[in-house]
Amino acid sequence: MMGLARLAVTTERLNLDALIRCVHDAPISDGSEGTGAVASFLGLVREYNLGRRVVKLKYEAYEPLALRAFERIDNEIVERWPTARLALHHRIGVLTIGEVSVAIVVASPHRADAFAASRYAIERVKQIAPIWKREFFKDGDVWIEGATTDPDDAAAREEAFRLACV
Amino acid sequence: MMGLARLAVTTERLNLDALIRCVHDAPISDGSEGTGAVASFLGLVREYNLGRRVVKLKYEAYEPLALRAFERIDNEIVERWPTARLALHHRIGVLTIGEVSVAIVVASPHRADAFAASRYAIERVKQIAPIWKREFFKDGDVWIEGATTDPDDAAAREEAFRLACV
Amino acid sequence: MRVNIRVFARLRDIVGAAELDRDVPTGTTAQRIWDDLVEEFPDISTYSGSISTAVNAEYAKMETVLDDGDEVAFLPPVSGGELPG
Amino acid sequence: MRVNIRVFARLRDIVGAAELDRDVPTGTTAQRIWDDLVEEFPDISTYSGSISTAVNAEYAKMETVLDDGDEVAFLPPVSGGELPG
Repeated sequence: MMGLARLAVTTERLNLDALIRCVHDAPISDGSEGTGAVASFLGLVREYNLGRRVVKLKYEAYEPLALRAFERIDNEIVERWPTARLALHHRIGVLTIGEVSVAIVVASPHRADAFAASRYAIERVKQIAPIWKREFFKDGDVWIEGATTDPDDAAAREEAFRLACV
Repeated sequence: MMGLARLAVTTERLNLDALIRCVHDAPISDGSEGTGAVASFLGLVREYNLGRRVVKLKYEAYEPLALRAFERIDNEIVERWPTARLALHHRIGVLTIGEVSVAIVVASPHRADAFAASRYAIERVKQIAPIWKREFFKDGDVWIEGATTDPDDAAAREEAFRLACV
Repeated sequence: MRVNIRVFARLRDIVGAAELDRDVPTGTTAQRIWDDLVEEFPDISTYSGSISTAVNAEYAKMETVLDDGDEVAFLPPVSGGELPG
Repeated sequence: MRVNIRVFARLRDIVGAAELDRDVPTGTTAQRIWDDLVEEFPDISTYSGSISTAVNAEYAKMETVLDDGDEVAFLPPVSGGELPG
Protein backbone atom coordinates (compact mmCIF):
# COMPACT_ATOMS: atom_id res chain seq x y z
CA MET A 1 0.00 0.00 0.00
CA MET A 2 1.22 3.47 -0.90
CA GLY A 3 1.93 5.60 2.12
CA LEU A 4 -0.13 8.75 2.51
CA ALA A 5 1.71 12.00 1.73
CA ARG A 6 2.54 13.91 4.90
CA LEU A 7 1.81 17.22 3.20
CA ALA A 8 -1.14 17.71 0.90
CA VAL A 9 -3.76 20.01 -0.58
CA THR A 10 -6.78 17.93 -1.46
CA THR A 11 -10.44 18.02 -2.39
CA GLU A 12 -10.95 14.79 -0.44
CA ARG A 13 -12.41 14.62 3.05
CA LEU A 14 -9.57 14.79 5.59
CA ASN A 15 -8.79 11.68 7.61
CA LEU A 16 -7.14 12.35 10.96
CA ASP A 17 -6.47 8.69 11.75
CA ALA A 18 -4.61 8.26 8.48
CA LEU A 19 -2.49 11.32 9.26
CA ILE A 20 -1.69 10.00 12.72
CA ARG A 21 -0.61 6.65 11.30
CA CYS A 22 1.47 8.55 8.78
CA VAL A 23 3.57 10.35 11.44
CA HIS A 24 3.45 7.56 13.99
CA ASP A 25 4.81 4.91 11.68
CA ALA A 26 7.45 7.22 10.29
CA PRO A 27 10.89 7.04 11.87
CA ILE A 28 11.64 9.98 14.13
CA SER A 29 14.76 11.85 13.09
CA ASP A 30 16.94 11.11 16.09
CA GLY A 31 15.58 7.60 16.41
CA SER A 32 16.38 7.57 20.08
CA GLU A 33 13.20 7.45 22.10
CA GLY A 34 10.16 6.69 19.97
CA THR A 35 6.87 8.54 19.78
CA GLY A 36 5.42 9.44 23.15
CA ALA A 37 3.08 12.26 22.17
CA VAL A 38 0.82 13.07 19.25
CA ALA A 39 -0.80 16.50 19.14
CA SER A 40 -3.45 17.15 16.52
CA PHE A 41 -5.39 20.13 15.32
CA LEU A 42 -8.50 20.24 13.17
CA GLY A 43 -9.89 23.47 11.77
CA LEU A 44 -13.62 23.19 11.12
CA VAL A 45 -16.12 25.31 9.25
CA ARG A 46 -17.76 27.29 12.03
CA GLU A 47 -21.43 28.14 11.79
CA TYR A 48 -20.87 31.78 12.72
CA ASN A 49 -17.99 34.01 11.69
CA LEU A 50 -17.76 37.66 12.65
CA GLY A 51 -21.41 37.52 13.65
CA ARG A 52 -22.66 36.22 10.31
CA ARG A 53 -24.30 32.85 9.89
CA VAL A 54 -22.31 30.81 7.39
CA VAL A 55 -24.03 28.43 4.98
CA LYS A 56 -20.91 27.00 3.38
CA LEU A 57 -17.31 27.87 2.56
CA LYS A 58 -15.24 27.51 -0.52
CA TYR A 59 -11.47 27.19 -0.24
CA GLU A 60 -9.27 27.93 -3.21
CA ALA A 61 -5.51 27.36 -3.28
CA TYR A 62 -2.58 28.04 -5.54
CA GLU A 63 -1.71 24.40 -5.09
CA PRO A 64 1.97 24.17 -6.07
CA LEU A 65 2.84 27.20 -3.96
CA ALA A 66 0.69 25.96 -1.07
CA LEU A 67 2.61 22.70 -1.09
CA ARG A 68 5.87 24.62 -1.05
CA ALA A 69 4.58 26.65 1.88
CA PHE A 70 3.80 23.37 3.68
CA GLU A 71 7.30 22.07 2.92
CA ARG A 72 8.73 25.28 4.26
CA ILE A 73 6.70 24.94 7.47
CA ASP A 74 7.84 21.32 7.75
CA ASN A 75 11.46 22.41 7.47
CA GLU A 76 10.99 25.19 9.99
CA ILE A 77 9.53 22.69 12.44
CA VAL A 78 12.33 20.15 12.05
CA GLU A 79 14.83 22.96 12.48
CA ARG A 80 13.27 24.10 15.75
CA TRP A 81 12.02 20.70 17.01
CA PRO A 82 14.38 18.10 15.51
CA THR A 83 12.48 15.10 16.87
CA ALA A 84 9.04 16.28 15.72
CA ARG A 85 7.30 14.79 12.70
CA LEU A 86 4.57 16.77 10.95
CA ALA A 87 1.60 15.82 8.79
CA LEU A 88 -0.45 18.65 7.32
CA HIS A 89 -3.40 18.40 4.94
CA HIS A 90 -5.59 21.24 3.76
CA ARG A 91 -8.86 20.65 2.02
CA ILE A 92 -10.07 22.84 -0.85
CA GLY A 93 -13.40 23.15 -2.60
CA VAL A 94 -16.84 23.55 -1.05
CA LEU A 95 -17.21 22.65 2.63
CA THR A 96 -20.30 22.75 4.80
CA ILE A 97 -20.65 23.53 8.52
CA GLY A 98 -18.69 21.17 10.75
CA GLU A 99 -16.46 19.86 7.98
CA VAL A 100 -12.70 19.81 8.49
CA SER A 101 -10.73 22.28 6.38
CA VAL A 102 -7.27 21.67 7.82
CA ALA A 103 -5.74 18.77 9.76
CA ILE A 104 -2.37 18.95 11.47
CA VAL A 105 -0.62 16.19 13.38
CA VAL A 106 2.73 16.35 15.13
CA ALA A 107 4.34 13.31 16.73
CA SER A 108 7.35 13.59 19.00
CA PRO A 109 8.92 11.84 21.96
CA HIS A 110 7.64 14.44 24.46
CA ARG A 111 4.41 16.40 24.65
CA ALA A 112 5.83 19.91 24.96
CA ASP A 113 7.31 19.68 21.45
CA ALA A 114 4.17 18.14 19.94
CA PHE A 115 1.94 20.89 21.33
CA ALA A 116 4.26 23.73 20.37
CA ALA A 117 5.01 22.47 16.87
CA SER A 118 1.34 21.81 16.04
CA ARG A 119 0.36 25.31 17.15
CA TYR A 120 3.27 26.77 15.22
CA ALA A 121 2.18 24.86 12.12
CA ILE A 122 -1.37 26.23 12.05
CA GLU A 123 -0.17 29.79 12.69
CA ARG A 124 2.26 29.52 9.80
CA VAL A 125 -0.39 28.01 7.53
CA LYS A 126 -2.61 31.01 8.26
CA GLN A 127 0.31 33.35 7.61
CA ILE A 128 1.91 32.04 4.46
CA ALA A 129 -0.18 29.40 2.67
CA PRO A 130 -1.77 30.79 -0.51
CA ILE A 131 -5.23 29.50 0.35
CA TRP A 132 -8.29 31.73 0.17
CA LYS A 133 -11.66 31.33 1.77
CA ARG A 134 -15.01 32.46 0.42
CA GLU A 135 -17.88 32.57 2.87
CA PHE A 136 -21.41 32.01 1.62
CA PHE A 137 -24.35 33.39 3.61
CA LYS A 138 -28.07 33.08 3.06
CA ASP A 139 -28.01 36.19 0.88
CA GLY A 140 -24.54 36.76 -0.42
CA ASP A 141 -20.89 35.82 -0.12
CA VAL A 142 -17.54 37.40 0.59
CA TRP A 143 -13.88 36.56 0.11
CA ILE A 144 -12.10 36.61 3.46
CA GLU A 145 -8.81 38.39 3.09
CA GLY A 146 -6.15 38.99 5.68
CA ALA A 147 -2.66 40.35 5.94
CA THR A 148 -0.18 39.34 3.28
CA THR A 149 2.76 37.73 4.93
CA ASP A 150 6.10 37.38 3.26
CA PRO A 151 7.31 33.81 4.06
CA ASP A 152 10.71 35.29 4.87
CA ASP A 153 9.25 37.83 7.30
CA ALA A 154 11.13 37.10 10.53
CA ALA A 155 8.64 39.03 12.64
CA ALA A 156 5.79 36.81 11.46
CA ARG A 157 7.81 33.72 12.35
CA GLU A 158 8.53 35.16 15.77
CA GLU A 159 4.82 35.75 16.27
CA ALA A 160 4.12 32.12 15.38
CA PHE A 161 6.78 31.00 17.88
CA ARG A 162 5.25 33.29 20.48
CA LEU A 163 1.79 31.79 19.97
CA ALA A 164 3.35 28.34 20.17
CA CYS A 165 4.67 29.44 23.55
CA VAL A 166 8.35 28.73 22.97
CA MET B 1 -27.07 4.43 20.24
CA MET B 2 -25.69 5.37 23.64
CA GLY B 3 -23.39 8.36 23.52
CA LEU B 4 -19.79 7.78 24.57
CA ALA B 5 -18.91 9.15 28.02
CA ARG B 6 -16.77 12.27 27.71
CA LEU B 7 -14.69 11.22 30.72
CA ALA B 8 -13.57 7.64 31.26
CA VAL B 9 -11.02 5.22 32.66
CA THR B 10 -11.11 2.10 30.56
CA THR B 11 -9.29 -1.11 29.68
CA GLU B 12 -10.48 -0.74 26.08
CA ARG B 13 -8.34 0.58 23.25
CA LEU B 14 -8.85 4.35 23.00
CA ASN B 15 -10.66 5.69 19.95
CA LEU B 16 -9.78 9.27 19.05
CA ASP B 17 -12.43 9.59 16.34
CA ALA B 18 -15.16 8.60 18.77
CA LEU B 19 -13.91 11.20 21.26
CA ILE B 20 -13.90 13.88 18.58
CA ARG B 21 -17.46 13.04 17.58
CA CYS B 22 -18.35 13.15 21.25
CA VAL B 23 -17.23 16.79 21.73
CA HIS B 24 -18.05 17.92 18.22
CA ASP B 25 -21.68 16.82 18.36
CA ALA B 26 -22.14 18.18 21.86
CA PRO B 27 -23.64 21.63 22.19
CA ILE B 28 -21.10 24.29 23.14
CA SER B 29 -22.02 26.15 26.29
CA ASP B 30 -22.60 29.58 24.85
CA GLY B 31 -24.13 28.17 21.69
CA SER B 32 -23.13 31.24 19.78
CA GLU B 33 -20.52 30.33 17.19
CA GLY B 34 -20.17 26.59 16.73
CA THR B 35 -17.02 24.47 16.77
CA GLY B 36 -14.16 25.92 14.75
CA ALA B 37 -11.22 24.13 16.33
CA VAL B 38 -10.53 20.69 17.74
CA ALA B 39 -7.21 20.11 19.48
CA SER B 40 -6.28 16.58 20.45
CA PHE B 41 -3.55 14.94 22.43
CA LEU B 42 -2.52 11.30 22.54
CA GLY B 43 -0.01 9.97 25.04
CA LEU B 44 1.69 6.83 23.72
CA VAL B 45 3.87 4.20 25.28
CA ARG B 46 7.36 5.31 24.29
CA GLU B 47 9.98 2.73 23.54
CA TYR B 48 12.60 4.43 25.67
CA ASN B 49 12.11 6.18 29.00
CA LEU B 50 14.94 7.67 31.00
CA GLY B 51 17.36 5.76 28.80
CA ARG B 52 15.79 2.36 29.45
CA ARG B 53 14.21 0.28 26.74
CA VAL B 54 10.61 -0.41 27.68
CA VAL B 55 8.94 -3.73 26.82
CA LYS B 56 5.46 -2.87 28.06
CA LEU B 57 3.66 -0.74 30.62
CA LYS B 58 0.95 -1.44 33.11
CA TYR B 59 -1.34 1.36 34.23
CA GLU B 60 -3.32 1.01 37.44
CA ALA B 61 -5.93 3.51 38.62
CA TYR B 62 -8.07 4.15 41.62
CA GLU B 63 -10.96 4.41 39.22
CA PRO B 64 -13.65 6.28 41.14
CA LEU B 65 -11.16 8.90 42.30
CA ALA B 66 -9.61 9.14 38.83
CA LEU B 67 -13.04 9.87 37.38
CA ARG B 68 -13.57 12.56 39.99
CA ALA B 69 -10.20 14.03 39.08
CA PHE B 70 -11.32 14.10 35.44
CA GLU B 71 -14.59 15.80 36.43
CA ARG B 72 -12.60 18.32 38.38
CA ILE B 73 -10.36 19.02 35.38
CA ASP B 74 -13.46 19.33 33.19
CA ASN B 75 -14.91 21.91 35.59
CA GLU B 76 -11.63 23.81 35.77
CA ILE B 77 -11.57 23.99 31.98
CA VAL B 78 -15.14 25.23 31.62
CA GLU B 79 -14.44 27.81 34.29
CA ARG B 80 -11.39 29.15 32.44
CA TRP B 81 -12.56 28.51 28.85
CA PRO B 82 -16.37 28.65 28.93
CA THR B 83 -16.85 27.67 25.29
CA ALA B 84 -14.48 24.69 25.41
CA ARG B 85 -15.74 21.12 25.52
CA LEU B 86 -13.45 18.36 26.83
CA ALA B 87 -13.29 14.61 26.28
CA LEU B 88 -10.69 12.70 28.28
CA HIS B 89 -10.13 8.95 28.34
CA HIS B 90 -7.33 7.13 30.11
CA ARG B 91 -6.56 3.52 29.46
CA ILE B 92 -5.48 1.11 32.20
CA GLY B 93 -4.05 -2.39 32.12
CA VAL B 94 -1.13 -3.68 30.07
CA LEU B 95 -0.05 -1.60 27.06
CA THR B 96 2.70 -2.27 24.55
CA ILE B 97 4.95 0.16 22.67
CA GLY B 98 3.05 2.63 20.51
CA GLU B 99 -0.30 2.06 22.20
CA VAL B 100 -2.29 5.06 23.39
CA SER B 101 -2.56 5.47 27.16
CA VAL B 102 -4.41 8.77 27.27
CA ALA B 103 -6.55 10.64 24.74
CA ILE B 104 -7.69 14.22 25.19
CA VAL B 105 -9.88 16.25 22.84
CA VAL B 106 -10.99 19.84 23.24
CA ALA B 107 -13.43 21.50 20.85
CA SER B 108 -14.05 25.22 20.90
CA PRO B 109 -15.00 28.03 18.53
CA HIS B 110 -11.39 29.33 18.28
CA ARG B 111 -8.07 27.55 18.19
CA ALA B 112 -6.29 29.42 20.97
CA ASP B 113 -8.72 28.02 23.53
CA ALA B 114 -8.61 24.49 22.13
CA PHE B 115 -4.81 24.37 22.25
CA ALA B 116 -4.55 25.89 25.72
CA ALA B 117 -7.28 23.78 27.29
CA SER B 118 -5.97 20.50 25.86
CA ARG B 119 -2.48 21.22 27.17
CA TYR B 120 -3.91 22.24 30.52
CA ALA B 121 -5.89 18.99 30.66
CA ILE B 122 -2.89 16.70 30.19
CA GLU B 123 -0.80 18.64 32.73
CA ARG B 124 -3.60 18.34 35.28
CA VAL B 125 -4.03 14.62 34.57
CA LYS B 126 -0.34 14.11 35.27
CA GLN B 127 -0.63 16.18 38.44
CA ILE B 128 -3.76 14.90 40.12
CA ALA B 129 -5.16 11.73 38.55
CA PRO B 130 -4.54 8.68 40.78
CA ILE B 131 -3.10 6.58 37.97
CA TRP B 132 0.17 4.73 38.37
CA LYS B 133 2.50 3.36 35.76
CA ARG B 134 4.69 0.27 35.97
CA GLU B 135 7.43 -0.06 33.41
CA PHE B 136 8.58 -3.50 32.36
CA PHE B 137 12.06 -3.97 30.92
CA LYS B 138 13.78 -7.03 29.54
CA ASP B 139 15.03 -7.87 32.98
CA GLY B 140 12.87 -6.22 35.58
CA ASP B 141 10.26 -3.61 36.25
CA VAL B 142 9.72 -0.45 38.24
CA TRP B 143 6.81 1.65 39.43
CA ILE B 144 7.18 5.19 38.16
CA GLU B 145 6.37 7.61 40.93
CA GLY B 146 6.30 11.36 40.84
CA ALA B 147 5.33 14.25 43.02
CA THR B 148 2.13 14.01 44.99
CA THR B 149 -0.05 16.93 44.06
CA ASP B 150 -2.93 18.07 46.19
CA PRO B 151 -5.80 18.79 43.75
CA ASP B 152 -6.40 22.03 45.65
CA ASP B 153 -2.78 23.14 45.28
CA ALA B 154 -3.07 26.53 43.59
CA ALA B 155 0.60 26.57 42.61
CA ALA B 156 0.20 23.34 40.65
CA ARG B 157 -2.81 24.78 38.81
CA GLU B 158 -0.80 27.89 38.03
CA GLU B 159 1.97 25.73 36.61
CA ALA B 160 -0.55 23.94 34.38
CA PHE B 161 -1.88 27.31 33.19
CA ARG B 162 1.69 28.44 32.54
CA LEU B 163 2.44 25.36 30.43
CA ALA B 164 -0.85 25.95 28.57
CA CYS B 165 0.53 29.40 27.81
CA VAL B 166 -2.33 31.48 29.17
CA MET C 1 -16.47 -1.31 63.13
CA ARG C 2 -15.03 -2.54 59.86
CA VAL C 3 -13.18 -0.50 57.25
CA ASN C 4 -12.00 -1.39 53.79
CA ILE C 5 -8.41 -0.43 53.02
CA ARG C 6 -7.27 0.05 49.43
CA VAL C 7 -3.66 0.31 48.32
CA PHE C 8 -2.13 0.86 44.88
CA ALA C 9 0.98 0.44 42.76
CA ARG C 10 4.07 -0.45 44.80
CA LEU C 11 2.13 -0.25 48.06
CA ARG C 12 -0.10 -2.94 46.68
CA ASP C 13 2.89 -5.04 45.72
CA ILE C 14 4.35 -4.81 49.21
CA VAL C 15 1.06 -5.48 50.97
CA GLY C 16 0.36 -8.32 48.55
CA ALA C 17 -3.28 -7.36 48.07
CA ALA C 18 -5.32 -4.52 46.58
CA GLU C 19 -7.79 -4.50 49.47
CA LEU C 20 -7.77 -5.42 53.14
CA ASP C 21 -10.66 -5.40 55.61
CA ARG C 22 -9.85 -4.50 59.19
CA ASP C 23 -11.91 -4.25 62.36
CA VAL C 24 -10.99 -1.06 64.18
CA PRO C 25 -12.37 0.86 67.18
CA THR C 26 -14.84 3.72 66.74
CA GLY C 27 -13.00 7.01 66.30
CA THR C 28 -10.14 5.52 64.30
CA THR C 29 -8.48 7.99 61.89
CA ALA C 30 -6.96 7.34 58.46
CA GLN C 31 -3.59 8.08 60.07
CA ARG C 32 -4.12 5.33 62.62
CA ILE C 33 -5.05 2.86 59.88
CA TRP C 34 -1.84 3.79 58.06
CA ASP C 35 0.25 3.44 61.23
CA ASP C 36 -1.18 -0.03 61.83
CA LEU C 37 -0.45 -0.93 58.21
CA VAL C 38 3.16 0.22 58.60
CA GLU C 39 3.46 -2.00 61.67
CA GLU C 40 2.09 -4.94 59.69
CA PHE C 41 4.15 -4.19 56.53
CA PRO C 42 7.29 -2.29 57.61
CA ASP C 43 8.49 -1.89 53.99
CA ILE C 44 5.75 0.65 53.29
CA SER C 45 7.12 3.04 55.93
CA THR C 46 9.14 4.87 53.26
CA TYR C 47 5.81 6.14 51.93
CA SER C 48 4.74 7.77 55.19
CA GLY C 49 5.81 11.19 53.96
CA SER C 50 4.49 10.96 50.41
CA ILE C 51 1.14 9.18 50.40
CA SER C 52 -2.19 10.87 49.80
CA THR C 53 -5.37 9.59 51.36
CA ALA C 54 -8.91 9.27 50.13
CA VAL C 55 -11.98 8.29 52.10
CA ASN C 56 -14.89 6.92 50.08
CA ALA C 57 -13.22 8.05 46.85
CA GLU C 58 -12.77 11.66 47.95
CA TYR C 59 -9.40 13.10 48.89
CA ALA C 60 -9.24 13.44 52.67
CA LYS C 61 -6.87 14.44 55.42
CA MET C 62 -5.02 11.83 57.48
CA GLU C 63 -6.88 13.13 60.55
CA THR C 64 -10.26 12.16 59.08
CA VAL C 65 -12.21 10.01 61.50
CA LEU C 66 -13.63 6.93 59.80
CA ASP C 67 -17.13 5.48 59.97
CA ASP C 68 -18.20 1.88 59.85
CA GLY C 69 -18.03 0.61 56.25
CA ASP C 70 -15.76 3.40 55.01
CA GLU C 71 -13.28 2.77 52.22
CA VAL C 72 -9.91 4.36 52.98
CA ALA C 73 -7.35 4.48 50.18
CA PHE C 74 -3.61 5.16 50.42
CA LEU C 75 -2.20 6.59 47.22
CA PRO C 76 1.49 6.64 46.38
CA PRO C 77 2.70 9.60 44.33
CA VAL C 78 1.16 9.54 40.85
CA SER C 79 3.36 8.67 37.93
CA GLY C 80 3.74 12.23 36.72
CA GLY C 81 4.65 10.97 33.28
CA GLU C 82 7.90 11.91 31.68
CA LEU C 83 10.52 14.07 33.29
CA PRO C 84 10.61 17.73 32.19
CA GLY C 85 12.01 18.19 28.70
CA MET D 1 7.22 35.73 -25.73
CA ARG D 2 4.17 34.29 -24.01
CA VAL D 3 3.47 34.19 -20.28
CA ASN D 4 0.73 32.51 -18.32
CA ILE D 5 -0.99 34.70 -15.72
CA ARG D 6 -2.77 33.15 -12.76
CA VAL D 7 -5.13 35.00 -10.44
CA PHE D 8 -7.03 33.84 -7.38
CA ALA D 9 -9.99 34.50 -5.12
CA ARG D 10 -11.60 37.90 -5.68
CA LEU D 11 -8.99 38.79 -8.31
CA ARG D 12 -10.15 35.77 -10.23
CA ASP D 13 -13.78 36.84 -9.86
CA ILE D 14 -13.02 40.29 -11.24
CA VAL D 15 -10.88 39.03 -14.09
CA GLY D 16 -13.45 36.38 -14.86
CA ALA D 17 -10.85 33.65 -15.40
CA ALA D 18 -8.28 31.73 -13.38
CA GLU D 19 -5.65 31.95 -16.11
CA LEU D 20 -4.82 34.29 -18.96
CA ASP D 21 -2.13 33.94 -21.61
CA ARG D 22 -0.51 37.13 -22.84
CA ASP D 23 2.15 37.89 -25.45
CA VAL D 24 4.63 40.35 -23.99
CA PRO D 25 8.02 41.79 -25.04
CA THR D 26 11.27 40.28 -23.83
CA GLY D 27 12.34 41.91 -20.56
CA THR D 28 8.82 42.29 -19.21
CA THR D 29 8.62 42.27 -15.41
CA ALA D 30 5.87 40.89 -13.16
CA GLN D 31 5.12 44.53 -12.27
CA ARG D 32 4.51 45.36 -15.90
CA ILE D 33 2.18 42.36 -16.28
CA TRP D 34 0.24 43.58 -13.26
CA ASP D 35 0.05 47.13 -14.57
CA ASP D 36 -1.30 45.89 -17.90
CA LEU D 37 -3.82 43.77 -16.02
CA VAL D 38 -4.96 46.81 -14.03
CA GLU D 39 -5.48 48.68 -17.26
CA GLU D 40 -7.54 45.82 -18.61
CA PHE D 41 -9.48 45.27 -15.35
CA PRO D 42 -9.52 48.57 -13.44
CA ASP D 43 -11.42 47.03 -10.47
CA ILE D 44 -8.31 45.09 -9.43
CA SER D 45 -6.35 48.30 -8.86
CA THR D 46 -7.31 48.26 -5.15
CA TYR D 47 -5.04 45.22 -4.83
CA SER D 48 -1.94 46.98 -6.15
CA GLY D 49 -0.65 47.56 -2.61
CA SER D 50 -1.47 44.16 -1.15
CA ILE D 51 -0.81 41.43 -3.72
CA SER D 52 2.08 39.00 -3.57
CA THR D 53 3.65 37.58 -6.68
CA ALA D 54 4.99 34.20 -7.57
CA VAL D 55 6.87 33.19 -10.67
CA ASN D 56 6.77 29.51 -11.57
CA ALA D 57 5.28 28.70 -8.16
CA GLU D 58 8.01 30.44 -6.19
CA TYR D 59 7.49 33.72 -4.42
CA ALA D 60 9.16 36.48 -6.39
CA LYS D 61 9.60 40.22 -6.44
CA MET D 62 7.52 42.43 -8.71
CA GLU D 63 10.77 43.46 -10.43
CA THR D 64 11.44 39.90 -11.58
CA VAL D 65 12.06 39.74 -15.31
CA LEU D 66 10.02 37.00 -16.94
CA ASP D 67 11.10 34.39 -19.45
CA ASP D 68 9.12 32.87 -22.27
CA GLY D 69 6.66 30.30 -20.88
CA ASP D 70 6.80 31.59 -17.31
CA GLU D 71 3.79 31.32 -15.05
CA VAL D 72 3.26 34.51 -13.06
CA ALA D 73 0.71 34.43 -10.24
CA PHE D 74 -0.87 37.35 -8.41
CA LEU D 75 -1.99 36.43 -4.92
CA PRO D 76 -4.43 38.49 -2.89
CA PRO D 77 -3.89 38.49 0.88
CA VAL D 78 -4.46 35.01 2.34
CA SER D 79 -7.53 34.40 4.41
CA GLY D 80 -5.70 34.51 7.72
CA GLY D 81 -8.50 32.56 9.33
CA GLU D 82 -10.37 33.88 12.30
CA LEU D 83 -9.72 37.23 13.88
CA PRO D 84 -7.64 37.24 17.07
CA GLY D 85 -9.57 35.95 20.09
